Amino acid sequence: MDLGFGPEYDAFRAEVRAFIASHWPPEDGDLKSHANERAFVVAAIEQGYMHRSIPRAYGGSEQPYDIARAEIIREELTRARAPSGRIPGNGLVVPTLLEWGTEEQKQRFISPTLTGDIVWCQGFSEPGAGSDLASLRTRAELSSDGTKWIINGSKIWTSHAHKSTHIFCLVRTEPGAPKHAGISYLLIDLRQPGVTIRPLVQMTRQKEFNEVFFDNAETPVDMLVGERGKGWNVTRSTLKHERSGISAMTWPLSMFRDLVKLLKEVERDGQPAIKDLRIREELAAIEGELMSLVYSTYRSTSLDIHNQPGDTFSTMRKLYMTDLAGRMAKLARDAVEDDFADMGGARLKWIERFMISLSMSIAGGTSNIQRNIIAERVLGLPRERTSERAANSQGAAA
Amino acid sequence: MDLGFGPEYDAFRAEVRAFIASHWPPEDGDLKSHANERAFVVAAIEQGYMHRSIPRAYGGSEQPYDIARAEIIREELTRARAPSGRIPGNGLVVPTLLEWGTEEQKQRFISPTLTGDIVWCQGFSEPGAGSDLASLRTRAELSSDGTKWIINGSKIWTSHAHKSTHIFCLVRTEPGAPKHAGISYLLIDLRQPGVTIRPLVQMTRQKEFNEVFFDNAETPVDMLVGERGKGWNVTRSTLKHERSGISAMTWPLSMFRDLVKLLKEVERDGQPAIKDLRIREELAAIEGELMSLVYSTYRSTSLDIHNQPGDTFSTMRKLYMTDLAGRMAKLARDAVEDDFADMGGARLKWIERFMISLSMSIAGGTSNIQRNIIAERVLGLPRERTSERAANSQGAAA
Amino acid sequence: MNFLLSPEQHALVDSVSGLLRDRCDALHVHQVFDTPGEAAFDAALWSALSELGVPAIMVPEAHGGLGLELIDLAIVSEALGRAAAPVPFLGHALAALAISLGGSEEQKERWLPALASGEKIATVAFGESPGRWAPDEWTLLGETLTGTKTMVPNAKEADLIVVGLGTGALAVVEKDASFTVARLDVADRTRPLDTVTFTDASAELLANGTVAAPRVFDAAAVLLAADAFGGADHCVNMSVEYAKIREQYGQPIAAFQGLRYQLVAMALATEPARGLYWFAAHAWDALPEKARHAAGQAKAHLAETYLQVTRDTVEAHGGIGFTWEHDTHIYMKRAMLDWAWLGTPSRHRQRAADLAGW
Amino acid sequence: MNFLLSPEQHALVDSVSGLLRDRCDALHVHQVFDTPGEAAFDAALWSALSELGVPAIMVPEAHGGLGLELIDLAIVSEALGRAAAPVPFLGHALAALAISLGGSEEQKERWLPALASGEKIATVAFGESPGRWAPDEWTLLGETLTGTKTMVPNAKEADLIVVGLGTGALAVVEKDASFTVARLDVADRTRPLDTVTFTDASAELLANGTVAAPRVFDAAAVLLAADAFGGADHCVNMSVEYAKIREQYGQPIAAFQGLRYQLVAMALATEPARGLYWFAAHAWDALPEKARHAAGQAKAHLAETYLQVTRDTVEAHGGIGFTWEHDTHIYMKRAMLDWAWLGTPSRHRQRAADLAGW
Repeated sequence: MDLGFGPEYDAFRAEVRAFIASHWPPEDGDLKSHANERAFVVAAIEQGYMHRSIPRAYGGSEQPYDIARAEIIREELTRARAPSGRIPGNGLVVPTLLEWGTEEQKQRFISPTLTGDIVWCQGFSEPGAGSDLASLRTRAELSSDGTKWIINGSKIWTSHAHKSTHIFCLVRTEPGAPKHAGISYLLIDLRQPGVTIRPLVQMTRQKEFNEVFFDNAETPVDMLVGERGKGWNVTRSTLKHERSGISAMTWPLSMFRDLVKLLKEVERDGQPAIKDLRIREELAAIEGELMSLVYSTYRSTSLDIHNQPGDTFSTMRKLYMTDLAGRMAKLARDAVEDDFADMGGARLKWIERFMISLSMSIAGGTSNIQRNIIAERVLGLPRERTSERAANSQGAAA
Repeated sequence: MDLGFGPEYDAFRAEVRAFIASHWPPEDGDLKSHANERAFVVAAIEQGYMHRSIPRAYGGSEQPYDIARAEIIREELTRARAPSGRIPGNGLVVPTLLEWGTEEQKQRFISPTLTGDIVWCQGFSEPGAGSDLASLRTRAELSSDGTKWIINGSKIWTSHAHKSTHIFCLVRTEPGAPKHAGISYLLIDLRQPGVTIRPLVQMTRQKEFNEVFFDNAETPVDMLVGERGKGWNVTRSTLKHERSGISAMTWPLSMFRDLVKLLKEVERDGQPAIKDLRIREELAAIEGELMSLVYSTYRSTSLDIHNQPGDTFSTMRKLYMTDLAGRMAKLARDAVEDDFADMGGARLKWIERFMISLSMSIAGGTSNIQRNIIAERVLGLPRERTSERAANSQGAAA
Repeated sequence: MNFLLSPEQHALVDSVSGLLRDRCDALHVHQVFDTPGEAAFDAALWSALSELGVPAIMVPEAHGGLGLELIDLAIVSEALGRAAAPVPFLGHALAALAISLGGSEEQKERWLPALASGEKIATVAFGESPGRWAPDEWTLLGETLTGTKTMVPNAKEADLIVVGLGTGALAVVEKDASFTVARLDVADRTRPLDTVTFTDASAELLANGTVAAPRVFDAAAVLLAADAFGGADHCVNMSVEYAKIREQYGQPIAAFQGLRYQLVAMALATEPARGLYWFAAHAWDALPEKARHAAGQAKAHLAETYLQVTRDTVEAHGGIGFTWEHDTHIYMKRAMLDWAWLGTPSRHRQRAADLAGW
Repeated sequence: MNFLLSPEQHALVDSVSGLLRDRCDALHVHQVFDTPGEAAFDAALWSALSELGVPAIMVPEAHGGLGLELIDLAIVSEALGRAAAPVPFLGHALAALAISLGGSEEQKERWLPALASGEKIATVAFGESPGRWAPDEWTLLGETLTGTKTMVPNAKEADLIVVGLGTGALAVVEKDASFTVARLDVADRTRPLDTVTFTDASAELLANGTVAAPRVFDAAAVLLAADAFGGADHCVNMSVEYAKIREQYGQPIAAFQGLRYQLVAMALATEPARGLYWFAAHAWDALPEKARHAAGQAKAHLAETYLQVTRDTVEAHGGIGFTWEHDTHIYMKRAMLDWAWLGTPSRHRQRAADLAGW
């Protein structure tokens, strides 16, 4: 058993580190400029360090699948606080374009998407539809001259729409079709008068999601991806990601470190809270779950690296992390006592975490959808009748 | 607000107490003889203290509904350790006989049932059927001369069958009928060669339930109750019981007292376990739930006494008590430590309770059936499609 | 046995609930909550509640009050909790109670009529963070007061503040005394809290303050428990109703058994706690030897339950339940105040264990 | 990165599992469990496992063993736990490990070959109830031993007992020494336990016992965790399979979402714990500075999880799961032993917290 990547990768890590050191931070020291980020990303792609699964023809670096290399690159980028090249919505649209896009669409969109010149958000969910995509109502009609689509309706839970240039949407293009058909996948430029973006404020006061309203918004006729009325199939495209879950553990690990720090700072009955038997034992119990998360992730990653079957944990990870985050947030609450009611105080971060552990269970599918997936894919239970279409939509939304 | 029965009932309590004192313990001091129990029950019925809702014509004492009086009688009987007149299976069959029995059946069975000369067990569940009574398979066929039913099959989860004289059963009498029809309600004498009773040993080693096998067992043709093939309706009979739930709290209250006693006896880190902050706080949390149980029961009882609507708690009580019992058993486990693995040791009772809290969630309907009932009757959620028949069977089994 | 509300008590709750239905629906609460700047209460609503007699409930009849009991105050607290009403009820009711129980006849006559009518607003200053809330934990001393009290409800608007002192006594500080007030950026904007710093502030001791203080502390626990019950019960109802209406995959989500069981768990946590808070209020009124313990148990159990139920409510609603526009976050933030104010469940359980003699 | 079992390890587990499938199915375990009289182990099965090399796993090759690591022993423990195998593995493996780690060359040569072959049976005497299990809690002293050790696995059948002493050292007591054995009426009749009372029993100190003792203690924690994982995982599988087969209301109960979510919760508690016990074993083998802490965490987490999963398994099966005839109670009782033996989860968490420097 070996928990590291092993000596054979040391040289690669050194290479990556040297590359980063010579490119980041940028010479002018401006860590936030798009031009600097872009230059770094372009160089990293050139070097084979970013967008490794995308063909060179479309601006990627076209490297063989190697999760260990990908993980090392990710670790080194994180360590140097260098741009990761990852933009949430962009990672969702590129596989679709690669599989279903016309050559023109690929040429036009993929490369600028990789460099961040185009930023995408996803328009799948609608008010009143949620994960039940079959019931969506936003519609697109061909203009009388047949040159463009006219879009009307609204989308919800679009992450970071206010920072995006484009949206990829599921819209209803065949009004007569049955409920589960007649949906197409459309690319729309957000920077036009027919589009209004309204932030959704969360209970934490943060604004991560938006509603996007289309009021006779337009997009050229050739912005439809895949076959008209079959947008359902199109959404199922995914690349085999070089993702191990190891980077996904970053936040629970750092949340736990913060928790330990908090419990050492805060006092209870005249001593650090961490010395209180109740708090101490719960912290240890939480650590047991955290260790389960960490080492199960190493096992899943190892199975992936060595191309072996049997990884059921990856499917459970999100729900497990959600529960764990809630448990950590509750222990922090118990320790901060009075401060827990004060959003202007020193413990705001923990109040946010108390709430955000709930939003985690919602973003990208509620915990119940996770449970449905685990029931079917991990436990092999027969598909529920009532959720047959749920599973289809999940596939679409994943 | 008044948690007692009030002064108007003091005289009644004194009467009851005087009656009991003059009848129990019996003169010969034999607390276990059936004759003595029977004599006490007969006298109590005569006095109007027992079987209060049963007509005098059938051996009851035919009193007006008064839950307060019933509760006082129960309290005084318990205090004096006098016979309660309640025999589990008998309370289930009498309402059915009263509503559906022929005059002859009523005359023949009710009075000896009340005095305990006849003891009933219930034969509804079958191996492989559980609470899904529609799928039961035990069948009864008319003998060729039409004078008796010949019964073949088996029943499971019959409480105390080994102590019973008779069983009331649901059996299939119309072989051609669809699955949910053709079931009849039959009375069968257990004391015959065609009946075999096999105890089911529980994980605690206790034997509370039995399997009952019928191998050409017989019962006279007139032992069918209600209409042939419509046994379903028959099982829905209930009397409006004078039961408040207050007596149902006896065991959680006594379990809690035992728990406190245990936690004072057992040591942890050189002091009584009850002084350990972890154990102490969990005990207090449990007490909060126990108090919720107790005072909600007082509220439910008061609503009943004063004939007011709004009692949703009674429907939840069983599930609440099951959860509470499990929580108490776990705290006891944490306190007894090593002894928890030793069924020959001083803490056997707590090991049994750890396990029995599970059987509680099974006997008389699993916790999930309780949840289904609460969802429909308390929350008013629309009936589930898949559980439509479940609810019917629950009605039958209640 | 009659562990039920009387017809008069039903009438009281109905009148308050009716007013809240008319004047404090969810939209209105959002408007108050979202008013820019520091959190503020709804003066018109408080005035209407005052006309109904809410601030007079436990004030003796001799001093312009209704002379009712804690159970009456608690069932009103439940109704206010259910509506998440943005009014200064908590501090005001407790201050009036403190003076009613601890004031001399002269002090009562001086202050209570204006509090009973709602003409003046009062509050209590108990907390000395972190976690120090009980009379035996207070530290302020002296003829004039110097020191800080935390999480004081509506101190900024109050005409007088009943302050807990290090001797376990109570003193009244009036508006024009020497203290400063800083409003917290509190989670629960329906019930603003202030940090109050006294500097040689003139204060008048309540004649029987040391007797009154622990009783007021227990009453506070009961009122918070009642508020928590109202809020939690509302959240359960809200979640159940949403499940009946919201459709997914062609049917109401109430058809999904997984969600049904989650709703059952919420109801199972909430409904039985009604009896607990009723008993705590009743014990305060009528069973003195059980009152302290029951108050602590009620506060601990209800505060914990409420906060968890609001979390479950978010989950039952999906994404929409996590937004600022939805009602849930307002209830969660009230639950946070009910949880933290007067000390956490853990502290109240510890106290209850001590009182049980364990 | 290769946090996986090697092909050799897979082969080892497959051979043990294969044997158990043939010789230790559920019916067989019930038969052993229900054999009247005191609980006893299955000598034929133990002999067959010995032929496969199970008792030899961690014995050095020089002394007739396989010279493997704790991870190898742990994955076998998982397999035995999965089958609820009624064999004296736990005490024997730990005693052999104690001598391997703590014995002089002479001691090793004297005892290990017969332990590795399974010719002789050994066990460990650690517990001094209640809750005192760790080397720093042991109390027996002297050249000859007088005193009582509790919950000693298979002491009655053992040819030698490795006893924990008050100095944190270890001594070997052979079968013919002066001690009495009383078999407990233990819940887990697949792993009998005895109370052993020594009276001036001659004992031979292990040369490096004080070094070995904490290592053996940690290994014990890992082996229990592994057993618990095997048992819990089996219970999850059993419940899932039952749900697929058992019909109610015309469909498999697996169609009911409420039950599905309960099964998901069981799997979610169990599956991730595999990585935890693997890591604890790996740390024992290769990461000395993390070994103690990981062993405690694994024992605490798995023991708690296993016991809860067996409760959930009863519920998932309904009434039949509560009967003596069903497999569940055998697993619940193994879970009870895994929970109590070597100290409760609470004690191991306390120890882990200390080791974490909190």
